[in-house]
Amino acid sequence: MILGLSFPQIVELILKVLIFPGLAFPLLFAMIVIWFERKFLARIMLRIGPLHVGPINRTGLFQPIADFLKLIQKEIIVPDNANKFLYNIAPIAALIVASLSVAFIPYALKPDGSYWVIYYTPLSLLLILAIFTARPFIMVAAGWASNSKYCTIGAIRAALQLLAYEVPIALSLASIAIMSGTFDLAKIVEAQSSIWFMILQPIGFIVILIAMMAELSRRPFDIPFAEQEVVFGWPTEYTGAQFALIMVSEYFDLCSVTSLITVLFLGGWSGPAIPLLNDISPILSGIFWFLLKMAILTVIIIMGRGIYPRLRIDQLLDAGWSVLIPLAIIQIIITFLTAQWWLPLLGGV
Amino acid sequence: MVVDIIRPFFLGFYHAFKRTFTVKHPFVKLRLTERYRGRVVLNIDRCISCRSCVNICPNKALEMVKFEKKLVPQYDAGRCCLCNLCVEICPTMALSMIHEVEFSEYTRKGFIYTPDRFSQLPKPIAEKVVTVKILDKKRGVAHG
Amino acid sequence: MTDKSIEEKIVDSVKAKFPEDVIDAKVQRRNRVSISVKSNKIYDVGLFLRDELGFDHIASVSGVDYIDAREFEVIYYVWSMDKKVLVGLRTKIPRDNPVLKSLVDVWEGALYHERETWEMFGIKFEGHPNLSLLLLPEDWDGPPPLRKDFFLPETPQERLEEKIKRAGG
Amino acid sequence: MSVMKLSMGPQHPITGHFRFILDVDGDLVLKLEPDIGYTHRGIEKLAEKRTYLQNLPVIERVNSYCDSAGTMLGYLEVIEEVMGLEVPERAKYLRVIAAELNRIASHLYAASLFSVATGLETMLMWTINDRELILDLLEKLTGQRITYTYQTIGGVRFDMPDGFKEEALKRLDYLEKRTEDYYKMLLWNHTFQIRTKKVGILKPSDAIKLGIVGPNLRASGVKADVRKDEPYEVYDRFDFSIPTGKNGDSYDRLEVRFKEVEQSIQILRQAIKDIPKGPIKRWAPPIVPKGEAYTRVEAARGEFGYYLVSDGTMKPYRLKITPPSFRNLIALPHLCRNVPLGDIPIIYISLDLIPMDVDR
Repeated sequence: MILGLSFPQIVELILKVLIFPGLAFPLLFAMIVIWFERKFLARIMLRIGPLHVGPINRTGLFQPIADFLKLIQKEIIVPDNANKFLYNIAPIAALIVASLSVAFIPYALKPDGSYWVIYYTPLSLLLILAIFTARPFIMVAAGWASNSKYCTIGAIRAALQLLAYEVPIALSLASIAIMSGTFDLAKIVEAQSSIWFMILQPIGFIVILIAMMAELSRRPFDIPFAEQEVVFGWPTEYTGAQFALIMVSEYFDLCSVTSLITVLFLGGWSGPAIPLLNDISPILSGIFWFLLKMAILTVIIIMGRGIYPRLRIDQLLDAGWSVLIPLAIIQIIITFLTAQWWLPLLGGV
Repeated sequence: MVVDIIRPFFLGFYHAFKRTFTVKHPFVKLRLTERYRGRVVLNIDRCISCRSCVNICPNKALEMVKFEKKLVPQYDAGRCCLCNLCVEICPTMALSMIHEVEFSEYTRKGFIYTPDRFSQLPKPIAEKVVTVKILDKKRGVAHG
Repeated sequence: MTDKSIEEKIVDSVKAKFPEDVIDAKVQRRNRVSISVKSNKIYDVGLFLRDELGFDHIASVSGVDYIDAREFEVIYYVWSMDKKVLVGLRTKIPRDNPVLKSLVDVWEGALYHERETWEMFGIKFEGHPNLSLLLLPEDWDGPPPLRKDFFLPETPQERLEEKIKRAGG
Repeated sequence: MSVMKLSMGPQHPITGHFRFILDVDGDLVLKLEPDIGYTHRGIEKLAEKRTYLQNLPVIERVNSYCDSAGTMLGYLEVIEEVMGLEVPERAKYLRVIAAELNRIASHLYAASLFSVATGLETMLMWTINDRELILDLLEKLTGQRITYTYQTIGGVRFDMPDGFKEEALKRLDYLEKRTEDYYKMLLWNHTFQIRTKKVGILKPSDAIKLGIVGPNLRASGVKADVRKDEPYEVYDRFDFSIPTGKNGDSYDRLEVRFKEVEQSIQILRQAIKDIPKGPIKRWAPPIVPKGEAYTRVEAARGEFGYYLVSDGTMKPYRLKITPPSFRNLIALPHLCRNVPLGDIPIIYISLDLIPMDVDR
């Protein structure tokens, strides 16, 4: 007994923190998604993509690792007159903030009725919202600390973008909270055991998908990074390992965002039991469904980069305030008005 | 409007499963067309040391040097613009264009082809060769 | 009177308007008219061409260095959108004192053309808003490069000789 | 906040070999001052040191990676006008074929750059891939992919190879079919439309006043094309139209280019069908008689003007080249007044300025 935990509990905790959904999972997710993104976009563009690195011939599976190894070998350059403390702390802070939200997302249901989650709290939805909001401040700090004009413009754009997506996200989450009557992500999943919120709240789903793409700065909303306008936005001056950390944190964020949408709208781990996996443990079956839903969402989010041109910042703000927010409010109103029909459909609450 | 937003999504997805037509260059080589101008090669026996090629060269890529008791041109591939003027003006057809395209050197001096090197033909390509016709089939251009 | 072509009409009207200042005006071929004027009157002729005859589309401003005659020739090529005629408005200025009134007020498009002519020939355009180096590097200190007395070294030997000559002279 | 000076380029993802000095206030660009000359090679001076024949490969490098056949055509026109040389019929057709193929390649390249400026890399690869088809064709005809040195004084240097006609027609068919995908992916893409429509509007009166040429002028609604106004080579024998835009915005400038590709395909089909048999070259003396001429040709980016003064020797006394991009450059500071920073790349690329072409 250590800290009031029994031995199997400690093993489980270590498993959660280090393997899934802790440290190893976002890293593996980032690696696979970076590879997939490069390969898939290359195929859309009728190119081949990475080819040579990796175990299977002509797939380039280990290209992200090779890139990472190359990047950490490079010299770290700090620009003159930069605010050294903020400049150096920003990539680490970005990584920490990006990986933090994974800790509160339940990934599967254990046979004993508790959840596969690193830290269980009934207010997890609010916590994750708070974590997402913290991210642009790191961008602004990093952009300002770089002492470069392009970085400053990129940072200001990131801050402006926050105004566009933050309110629609909050409103859509409110709609979910109203429907399920709780801020607990695990309870929200259980409420969807018979029907997904994606079907009950299609408008809210579209709103949150678009707003989350803006939150992730994926094209068509990659305005803070707009290469053709501001070179690379706020991380322009970063080199080597710091740049690698920033890039990895982007994909950690993608991981937590797709997890969150899966939990909120796609019924989390719910799905028919897979025979082979279920025999080992029902947790694995839940994780399988969870990952499958995440993968589909990831493909949709990645596709944006291959098919849409980038929007301008004022167009995004316009879209955020005059399209997404009204839609989110309409969704809330519909949720209230149709309460009598959907309430019997929900389970668990 | 909604159609215009969604249509590229399906179009892009459709293209993801089309065949690419990249030539994986170092492993597979593209067969160049008959007329392709790679670099100039000299036939020393035919050269009559008339200097026509040196005079016509717009970039001063050719220069007369002594080689085996005879004045013959020396070639600087770094200056050559592959315009074919020297080949056309040569009265004895001592100069001709070959399909060699891969020439890279570590120094600028390495580009200077002394007459013996200038007159050597490159080794024939032994690797896999792809022709434009095969590529066209991949692209969906060919109709038979 | 026989039917006159549109080019001949242009020549006649310019000659009638500026009988003393037009040195030579002729039809070169179809769609081409050449008008040679005195350098002090080029602004007025340009204004007349634009306003009265409808030559509105500036095509090119070119300088030629006639070193034997010790003079520069400046030629404004202007196209007329409705007449489909290109007129070459040319004037000669002395090589020692190359000053000309700028025609940017007449044809706004001549802005960069005149700047280029200034840096390449050293012809000063009076009234031009911004006569600074356009194509040449910022630290250019040599003579205007398109003048005939500017020697362009191409091979390394020529470059070395030029360097020695400049250092010595 | 005070006005910030921002130096964009020459090391910047979109500007190429240009530098723009921007006055930025927040996200608004108040003024743009182009700084050019990074690729200045002094071709006008080089031409004075070389004979007319040696100038061929030099002149085509004014605008080499996009439109060298169209560039070269003007140079040959001006020499042949001073000489009074009549080119054989077949050579005229071959020149037109090379120039029109090059126009298609150049417009596809422009479209690819345009889509990059808006952030859509997919169209970059698609159009570059299909440009490759045209380059293959040109390689078969001329022996090179980018700088052809194909046309020469008095004709062309090589005849049409065997099987060229069939291959060309096949590829043109494919390209015409493929254009539909471009429209679906790029031009009809709603995101692209809201990004480029009403951006950088160039009024017809301003366009004429500033001396804008080529597709940029036609996108503003002015019907002006040297191929129609004073037909050179054999352009008067072909049936084609001049596409014009309505609003003169960035979207129209791209659409006009796509429509011009379609017209070029029409011209090519007619040229390949009608091409007569006969010699491809007439002997031309190396010395050009005393005289001068100014010729204009319609290259892909617009009107190329060549002014030649010959003093009766083997070398030109003065060769003035007025490339279209140099004339279109003035539109950039004109359009980039009080526009958002995000629109700068779109306006710049929509004008299709090529740094090599501007600097010569």
